[in-house]
Amino acid sequence: GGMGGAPGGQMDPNAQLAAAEQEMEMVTDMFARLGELCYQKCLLQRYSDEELTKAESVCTDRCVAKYFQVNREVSEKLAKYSQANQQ
Amino acid sequence: GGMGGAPGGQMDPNAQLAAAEQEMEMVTDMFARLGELCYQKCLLQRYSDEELTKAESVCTDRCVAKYFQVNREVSEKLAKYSQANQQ
Amino acid sequence: GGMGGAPGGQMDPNAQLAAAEQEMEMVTDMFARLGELCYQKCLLQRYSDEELTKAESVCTDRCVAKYFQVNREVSEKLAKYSQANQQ
Amino acid sequence: MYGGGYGQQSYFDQQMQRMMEQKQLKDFMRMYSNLVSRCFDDCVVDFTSNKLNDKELTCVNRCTLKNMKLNERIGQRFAEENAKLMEDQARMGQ
Amino acid sequence: MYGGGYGQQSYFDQQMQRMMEQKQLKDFMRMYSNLVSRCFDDCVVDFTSNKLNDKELTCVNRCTLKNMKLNERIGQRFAEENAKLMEDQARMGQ
Amino acid sequence: MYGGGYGQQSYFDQQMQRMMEQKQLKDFMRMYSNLVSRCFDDCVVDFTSNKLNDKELTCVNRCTLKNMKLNERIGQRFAEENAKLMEDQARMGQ
Repeated sequence: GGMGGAPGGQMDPNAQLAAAEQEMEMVTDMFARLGELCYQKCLLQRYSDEELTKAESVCTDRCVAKYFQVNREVSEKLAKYSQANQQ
Repeated sequence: GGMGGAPGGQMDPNAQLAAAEQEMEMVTDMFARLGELCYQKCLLQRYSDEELTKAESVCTDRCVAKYFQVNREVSEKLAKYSQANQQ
Repeated sequence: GGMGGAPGGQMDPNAQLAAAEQEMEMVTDMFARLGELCYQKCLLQRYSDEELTKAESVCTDRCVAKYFQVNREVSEKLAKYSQANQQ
Repeated sequence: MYGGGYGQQSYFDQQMQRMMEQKQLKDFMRMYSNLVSRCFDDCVVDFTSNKLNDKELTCVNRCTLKNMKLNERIGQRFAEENAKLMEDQARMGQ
Repeated sequence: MYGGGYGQQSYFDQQMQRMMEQKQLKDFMRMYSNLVSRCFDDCVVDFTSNKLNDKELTCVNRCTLKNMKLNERIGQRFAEENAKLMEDQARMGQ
Repeated sequence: MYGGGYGQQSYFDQQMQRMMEQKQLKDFMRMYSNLVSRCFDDCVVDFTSNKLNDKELTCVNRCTLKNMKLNERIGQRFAEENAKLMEDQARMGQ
């Protein structure tokens, strides 16, 4: 489940462990990229203050929501593209 | 062989495996960097279309060719530099 | 010790090995980031010459010194912040 | 469990837990290194001295706190969105 | 190998294959994450709403396809150049 | 070796040494890849040909040497600052 989506099923424990590791790796990698992107899109890198402004907070929420939408769009488009190219 | 160039020879299987992994890691890392560089150098990040233009395609071919040339130049220069500094 | 600062103590050898690896990873990661930052802050990316100019050398020394100071500031601020948020 | 005993972890669970702990440590270190690089990059602009000046110090401190708050906010939203995603996938029987 | 028979893989080959599979999965994931980040960065510019608007959606779709084609083209050229490089190295007896 | 004795490495030391060697190789490769990317990015600007021109070649050579010197200088300062840091930590009994 989640963003990674490694398939489950009857695997030996070592492969299961490797798959779980892979999936966690994927999620934390996405999280790190998201952090960088929303920092660039939403933070005024001036630091006149130590608090997030209201505008920055709202921007951050939308940034995360839109990132997940982009993730879904890319994933669907990629699946179609791969299918088309295998036939 | 290839871009990595880990030395072969009589190694125990585990070391051989580690060397093969290292070499593959090197090649895919180079590939990822190349992808980023040619995207920045050749793609007009506007997406008025889903096709690579003729100009973008040609630029990409040259980008890859030149990257390999830079790779060779740096590698030779570095070898000379290391030799000079060891004497 | 050093920049990483993984705690020592009575650990089994495998955990000790993993901790040592983690710490080295931290130090080399910091070193790589420092290299990128001081390159951006101090090098005129023009290459009219193959030598570091006097100005670039001095800038580099200060860049490293200031990076370590930032490291210490962030580390202290983060410790206080975590403490405050746990109470 | 017969002969097995309560609270005993299987080899799999032990490995899983060990992996999770190493992952958390690694993630924390990545977050920390990012923070140092970001605040250095955003705040340090004067290379006429080898000591941080007052303006840079203030900037670094605000940068640390503000980015920690940013990370936390992103973390909360990320967890929410990820939970929604897993729900959707479960509903579609995937 | 005595009694060993056809199609049996040595321990080394098994490990090698396992490594290759994990590598491929990892490479695919990296490519995928790069694609998402790139298309987000290039296409999402409006933060007055929490839904992608039509312009952004179109951009993301084109971005995905165009960058897949770019990756494939780079992959082909990379393979060709790498083959040439290995030939050269073999010729020089290295 | 008879009686156990001098010069024998424990399993731990062996593993430690192996790890250090792999780390050094990995670090060298990272440095090398960074150098190639940096000099490509800074020097290659003409895509009307598939061969490096003289200006680009000169630039790449200078870039390689200059960045090697930069890396070495950073390495020296880094080692000094890291030593100071460890001293401070030792003095504070941490």
